[in-house]
Amino acid sequence: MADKPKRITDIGAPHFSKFLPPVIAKNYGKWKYHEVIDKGTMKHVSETGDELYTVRIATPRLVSTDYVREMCAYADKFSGGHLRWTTRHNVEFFPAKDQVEPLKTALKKDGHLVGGIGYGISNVVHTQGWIHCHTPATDASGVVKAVMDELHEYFTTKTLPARVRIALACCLNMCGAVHCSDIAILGIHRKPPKVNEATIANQCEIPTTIASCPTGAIAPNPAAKSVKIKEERCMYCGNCYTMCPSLPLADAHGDGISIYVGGKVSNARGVPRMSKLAIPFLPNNPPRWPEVVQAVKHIVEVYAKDARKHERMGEWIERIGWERFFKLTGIPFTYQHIDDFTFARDTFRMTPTFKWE
Amino acid sequence: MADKPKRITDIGAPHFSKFLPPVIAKNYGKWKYHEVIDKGTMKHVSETGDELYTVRIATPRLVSTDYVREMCAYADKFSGGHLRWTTRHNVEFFPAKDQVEPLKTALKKDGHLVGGIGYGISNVVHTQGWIHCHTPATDASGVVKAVMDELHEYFTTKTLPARVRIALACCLNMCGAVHCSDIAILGIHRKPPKVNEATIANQCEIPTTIASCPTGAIAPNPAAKSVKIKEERCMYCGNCYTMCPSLPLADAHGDGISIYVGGKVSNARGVPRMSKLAIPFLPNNPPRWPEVVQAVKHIVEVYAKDARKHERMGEWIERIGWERFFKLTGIPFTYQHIDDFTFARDTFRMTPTFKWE
Amino acid sequence: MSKDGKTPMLDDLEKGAWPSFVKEIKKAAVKSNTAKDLLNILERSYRDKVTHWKHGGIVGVLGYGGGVIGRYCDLPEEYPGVAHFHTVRINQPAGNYYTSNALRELMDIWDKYGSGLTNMHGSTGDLVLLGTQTDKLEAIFAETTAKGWDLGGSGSCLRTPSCCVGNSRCEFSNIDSMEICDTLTHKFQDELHRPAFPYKFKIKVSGCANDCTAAIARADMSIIGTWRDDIRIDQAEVKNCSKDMDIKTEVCDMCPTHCMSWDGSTLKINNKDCTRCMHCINRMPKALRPGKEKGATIMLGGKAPIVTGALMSWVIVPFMKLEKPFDNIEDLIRKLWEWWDEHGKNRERIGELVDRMGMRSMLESTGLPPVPQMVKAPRSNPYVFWSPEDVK
Amino acid sequence: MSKDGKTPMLDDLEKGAWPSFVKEIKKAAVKSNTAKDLLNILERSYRDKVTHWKHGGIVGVLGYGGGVIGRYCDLPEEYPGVAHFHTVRINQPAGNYYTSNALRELMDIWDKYGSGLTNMHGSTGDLVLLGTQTDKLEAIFAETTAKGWDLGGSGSCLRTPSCCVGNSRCEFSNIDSMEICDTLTHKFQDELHRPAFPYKFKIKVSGCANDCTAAIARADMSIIGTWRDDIRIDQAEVKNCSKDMDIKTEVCDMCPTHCMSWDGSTLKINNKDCTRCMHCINRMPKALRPGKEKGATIMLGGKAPIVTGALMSWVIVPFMKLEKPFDNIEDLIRKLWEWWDEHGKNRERIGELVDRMGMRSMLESTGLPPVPQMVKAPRSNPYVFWSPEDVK
Ligand code: SRM
Ligand code: SRM
Ligand code: SRM
Ligand code: SRM
Ligand code: SF4
Ligand code: SF4
Ligand code: SF4
Ligand code: SF4
Ligand code: SF4
Ligand code: SF4
Ligand code: SF4
Ligand code: SF4
Repeated sequence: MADKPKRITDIGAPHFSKFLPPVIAKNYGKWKYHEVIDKGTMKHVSETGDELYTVRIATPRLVSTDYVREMCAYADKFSGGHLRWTTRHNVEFFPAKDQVEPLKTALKKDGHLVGGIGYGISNVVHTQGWIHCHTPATDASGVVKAVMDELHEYFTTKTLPARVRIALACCLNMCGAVHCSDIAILGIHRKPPKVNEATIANQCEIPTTIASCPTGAIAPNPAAKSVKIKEERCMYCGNCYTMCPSLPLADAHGDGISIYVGGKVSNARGVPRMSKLAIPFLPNNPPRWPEVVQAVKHIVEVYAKDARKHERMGEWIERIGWERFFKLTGIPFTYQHIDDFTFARDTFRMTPTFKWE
Repeated sequence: MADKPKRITDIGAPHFSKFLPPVIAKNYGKWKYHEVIDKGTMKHVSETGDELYTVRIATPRLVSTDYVREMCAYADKFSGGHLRWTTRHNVEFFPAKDQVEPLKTALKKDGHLVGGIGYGISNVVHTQGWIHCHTPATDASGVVKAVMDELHEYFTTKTLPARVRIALACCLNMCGAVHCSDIAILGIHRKPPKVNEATIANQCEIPTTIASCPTGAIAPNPAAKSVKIKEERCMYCGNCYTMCPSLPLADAHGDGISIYVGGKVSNARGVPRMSKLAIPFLPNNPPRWPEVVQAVKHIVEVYAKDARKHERMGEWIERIGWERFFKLTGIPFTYQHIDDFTFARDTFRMTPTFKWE
Repeated sequence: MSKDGKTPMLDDLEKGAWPSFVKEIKKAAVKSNTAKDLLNILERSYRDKVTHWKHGGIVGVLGYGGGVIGRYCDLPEEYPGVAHFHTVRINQPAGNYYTSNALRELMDIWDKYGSGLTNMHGSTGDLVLLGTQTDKLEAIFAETTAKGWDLGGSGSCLRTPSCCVGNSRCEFSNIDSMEICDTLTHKFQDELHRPAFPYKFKIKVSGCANDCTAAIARADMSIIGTWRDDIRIDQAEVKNCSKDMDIKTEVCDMCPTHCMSWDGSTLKINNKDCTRCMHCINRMPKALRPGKEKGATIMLGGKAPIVTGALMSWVIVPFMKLEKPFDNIEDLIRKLWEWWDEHGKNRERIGELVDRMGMRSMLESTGLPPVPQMVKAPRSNPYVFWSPEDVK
Repeated sequence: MSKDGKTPMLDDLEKGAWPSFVKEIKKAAVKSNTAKDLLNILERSYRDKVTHWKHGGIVGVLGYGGGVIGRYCDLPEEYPGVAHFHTVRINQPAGNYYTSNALRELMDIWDKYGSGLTNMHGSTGDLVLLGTQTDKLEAIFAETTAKGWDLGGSGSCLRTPSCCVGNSRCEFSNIDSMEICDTLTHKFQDELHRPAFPYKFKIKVSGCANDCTAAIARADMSIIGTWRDDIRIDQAEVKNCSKDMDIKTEVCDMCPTHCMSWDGSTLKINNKDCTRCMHCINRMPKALRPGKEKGATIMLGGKAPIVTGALMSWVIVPFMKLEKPFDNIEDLIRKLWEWWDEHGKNRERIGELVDRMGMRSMLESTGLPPVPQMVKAPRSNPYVFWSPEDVK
């Protein structure tokens, strides 16, 4: 680095005002109402009477620089050089009224999916998986692609009783924050870590490693300058592996996917709630994870048929009861569904009032 | 014991059939419906057309043999020699139709309170207190007497939106099972146990004593063959004292009463729920505990005024919200109200939706 | 005791409308020094604001491990009448029905050997005879058993089972709660009298979801009557009810599952959605009745808070037919005890054990299948255990 | 890599309607060997069903403790292109608005030094540049900062704050979420870049209770806009809405507090009971608007489940006015950090610390008063701690 420039630090992100479309800058904080025009288009109207059109498309999140340049090109042509990403990884353009249809036509022609607005399925919040992480129990992008290839019509055209937020996290760390999603696709390990005797003494601090296990499943093995795993205590959380690379959990047969349902974060109508276990395990079956795709699709379809308008998945399940959810979906109820973690008692049915099915 | 009779054991309780009034024996399992005639009288009608009248009175639960004989006398005169106690310690008689009024007149004349049926306040389930127990933080019978002297009209005449079940337990052991009562009066200690160095070595097994403490507040003190209390860790549960008499918690100033509200056990309309802390501490002020009496009365009156028909106290509070409960009752909200026990997280308000007051 | 034997604080509690326990102690005190000194030491507690009872030692009758609670005062010189003040727990008859004759026999025994004071009843359900001395216990036992009574439970054993009036007087009852209570009491005499469990175990039986024994809050095993078919409706009586009551507001709108509707002439119930909470039946007992296919929901684990926090019983069997000789429920209870015996720590209630070990171990060892009715909702955390067989 | 460099499994994921990440990797692979070997090693993972990434070592830029995630593959000989495969987290602008020019500048830098692949955005919010080598980090840093960009957070520090579009486009917004996000980001540059906390700390800002950033689930500090006065109603527009919508069923009946009524001509709201859940406003944005006295509810503690179970943020301040320069919220956050620094264990999130120590310690040290809005309900257990002062 010959001509090293002066080192700049701690400048933070650029202020957003640099990037706002003029109509937004002008009407900032003055928006009065919005109208959803179609699944990919909405209009916001300001107190000044100004209108803002938004057109949204799906992205794969993992994109090339050329993809970003392609987006920039649409922005330049139809949106005054402005664009944004949503909190669920969709791209939004802000065409003038007369540019809305030309933009949509161009996007569709290039194979982009216009949609994601209102009651349907928006993009899948997800994580790194086999693309970049050391702890995954499944891939992220591949599963999302397989699931959304099957469900993309809920993004572009089909509606549902309410929003259905699908998220995926490739391990229990839950970087996708799946724990409050209508449908959570969660990678899980099912086998305890295997101790790598060859490396552990060098790679890991034994006391920290032992302390990292929430269930006390790691015992010292001083003779070998290593540790022993009390396998029956392990809940495959991976916390030890985060602390000590010599305790990998990944296993082609043990790893796979579990499905949790009924979570949400919005406070509309009812408080945020966590997703609950629906399907304890489905195998990793790349490249298309057919079991996972079918399971998600099936749950969406049962929900679409049975839920009332505006009822999020969790609201629907609470109204009909979990016994009926299992009945309607045909998903078997197993030991795994019954909580046995620290706060399990709160999940026990402490009343004889329930439905027979 | 000269003429010791042959030893009889394991015969259990006498079979109830020995004690049933004939109309009950005849219509056992055939009852069709009932009608509440007044707060102290109800009629059950059988599929056979037979009628059973029940008249109920309050008892102090702690009674003399002569009191029981007095009850027997009423039974003999008005109820065919039959009587029963309810699960809340009231006495019931089964007069023939034409004996209902004469019985009630006789009972009232002798100062008994006829009532307890339907929507009001029935007898107070309670415990031993200073009458018989070694762990109480307050008395039982005296507090109950003081409270019910003030509220007895809710037993005999006044109605409430629904049943209000009051229970008292004189320590956290909760023999009165107050934890699911509309109003729970609970004796509490607020000072850690005082170690009786003189007796502990003889009276207690030190390791068991240390192990008995759920918070790990007891440390060994081997020098003194005793233990030390880490006072800031103690939650005054008394479990150590149950195991070791040399660790008394009772303290004239530290002990007193806390009030919990909104519990229930019936499943009608909604599931059973635990009582929640309303007033963290009121002093022991015998013989009439005026602070406790006023507090209970006030809560009952606010409830009576604000609740809807058939709404139990907890159902009412859940509808209006705890913020409004504290507002309406004027009870201050303190640090003590915020749970900090094992399952505290489940009580935190994980939503910005609440009422301002 | 105030030096002069006066009890001004307690005397104050003779006043007022509510029946007075002080009057009762005074009545007993006429005949019994024990009762007299109870009054005195209680006045002392009212002044001192602390109890004057010491930890009880182990006292009891031959061959029994429970049934008597030992109690000694801490000032025996000042209050010799209550130097010993043990209580005797007499197993009440199911449903708490008595005849005057039977009660008088018991009271006579108690005047002979005890303070003349009693709790009708203890909070578990026993008829509690309050205040006697160690040397009188065998005689009390002999005379009460001779009259057909036996001791109730205390210590680490089955505690005296109790029940609601059920079939004897209540039209809501779905099971014969009194017969079940009596039968289990007799089947389990050994478990009741000879403590061999990790800790206490309580059984309460309520004929319907109103739960008039508070079983769900207070019993390790709560047996709650219910039904499987449809609520029986007498439409004419519904109409009658509508004269005194706003059926829509008071019944339909308060139905937790919103499965009822009333159009002014016909009440409709979508029984598939009904959870048998009892509210509508409670409101219109003449018009509505539980269905005919009756049985019980079996629930496990209720208890007070010591020391991991209170538990309410939860569903372990959604529906069980309960008919004489009630072998099915006996069998289940014995299996549960076996599992608890094997895994429970000292002073660990069965509910706490399930909480510590998880439901799976209990279900596997009792052969009960997992069903969604056992939980409010499936787990939300991802910390699922897999046995090696699960992972094949 | 299959020996022949073929990726049949991944190729299959080029098909289908949903945008394909495989196509994207292939696009990048045209220019970048790193991207090419990413494709190959990913195909290998698809066959092996395990990841081929090793634990990352600590890599970064001078003077920063975070912002770069080190990553190495476990088969560097076979896949030399991804022997190093670090990611660089670029702090996104509040609201994720960009101009095409700005983005192109960033992309050019990335084509020069990295794989040509990016996540728009990471799940915390950063613009994530995927796949580079240790020796390129300083250059990337120099060039991006020169263009006005800085790194985001990683490690035990403040993570990159994020927010919803708020005032910029949303009529529901009660706070200037983007300005708050930007301001806090700049106030806390040191905390963002130099890990000194017990663990990570995330801030997310949503303009209303719809919580479009999922802050309650995902942020240690969740700032949620709300209002104190009455919902503004335009009755004429309500009538308009009633043409397309069954206001009673879809709005009033679904209001969680049942505080609305609609008689066909006027919509009434009992604002005293309203909890500002947003449902009615969501349904009728033309007719209903939040009140005018705007501010935020401050919530603490949200996080994923590692290792004591997931938490959602809970209320610590029911209402706070949030206006430039936002010193009040800065002040509160600094106090919270101080308390957390003092008491938190290594890798203990602030929510976990409150859970372990109780709310009292946190409230006392930040000076926040206890209020009922902090809890769903008061405690039900009797295990109350009393400080010696409480007992006088
Ligand atoms: C653009 C975006 C904010 C941003 O800063 O990027 C946004 C924008 C809007 N949201 Fe949102 N929400 C956005 C993520 C979210 C999230 C977060 C998430 O999904 O991870 C939530 C919480 C989801 C949950 O509860 O799990 C969210 C819950 C809502 C709700 C409440 C839905 C409900 O009934 O539970 C509304 C109101 C509604 O739908 O009626 C809403 C309404 C809106 C409105 C209509 C607000 C407005 O007037 O502009 C915006 C257009 C909605 C639409 O897309 O249909 N927005 N919204 C996000 C678009 C994500 C996407 O690409 O799909
Ligand atoms: C006699 C007794 C059973 C016994 O075996 O002794 C009994 C008897 C009846 N109960 Fe009960 N309940 C009795 C204790 C209970 C208890 C237990 C307790 O209080 O500790 C409960 C649970 C209380 C709770 O939820 O905290 C109880 C909750 C009910 C309910 C449900 C009330 C509710 O809406 O939550 C009903 C139905 C009703 O009131 O409409 C009910 C209804 C009835 C009926 C009407 C049933 C019938 O058709 O005979 C009986 C007369 C009621 C009355 O007293 O007004 N009974 N009932 C108990 C009388 C106690 C007393 O002396 O006051
Ligand atoms: C007598 C009685 C109170 C009363 O006035 O009615 C009673 C009295 C005592 N109970 Fe109890 N319990 C009595 C019913 C209960 C109940 C209610 C019930 O059974 O329905 C409960 C709550 C339900 C439960 O079992 O959890 C109850 C929960 C406790 C506990 C807490 C147990 C727990 O696991 O949380 C203790 C403490 C212990 O076991 O260590 C306890 C301990 C005690 C001891 C033995 C005190 C001790 O720490 O050793 C008390 C002896 C007092 C005395 O000298 O008479 N007693 N105890 C009740 C028994 C009378 C009877 O046989 O009918
Ligand atoms: C890149 C990213 C996923 C993604 O594909 O977007 C990510 C990736 C990792 N996260 Fe995360 N987390 C990412 C957002 C999240 C989120 C979501 C959020 O911030 O809104 C969460 C849930 C919210 C939370 O913070 O609790 C999240 C919860 C975790 C956890 C669990 C923390 C916990 O307390 O429960 C871990 C494990 C840990 O910290 O030990 C973790 C750890 C990791 C590590 C560092 C793996 C590890 O164990 O060391 C991952 C590095 C992967 C890699 O090589 O790139 N990540 N992580 C996200 C950051 C991108 C960005 O800066 O924008
Ligand atoms: S969820 Fe787990 S595997 Fe996936 S990116 Fe996060 S830490 Fe890595
Ligand atoms: S995976 Fe989790 S439970 Fe298993 S040994 Fe590691 S830290 Fe312990
Ligand atoms: S509640 Fe406590 S003090 Fe009262 S009788 Fe039971 S154990 Fe004794
Ligand atoms: S009272 Fe409870 S918390 Fe305090 S020392 Fe004794 S056992 Fe421990
Ligand atoms: S529990 Fe049910 S059956 Fe038993 S007395 Fe109460 S209302 Fe009747
Ligand atoms: S029993 Fe309860 S749930 Fe069933 S219809 Fe009646 S009120 Fe509704
Ligand atoms: S959180 Fe509220 S203010 Fe922010 S974008 Fe969503 S709806 Fe609008
Ligand atoms: S914001 Fe929610 S609580 Fe308030 S009136 Fe509207 S729907 Fe009801």
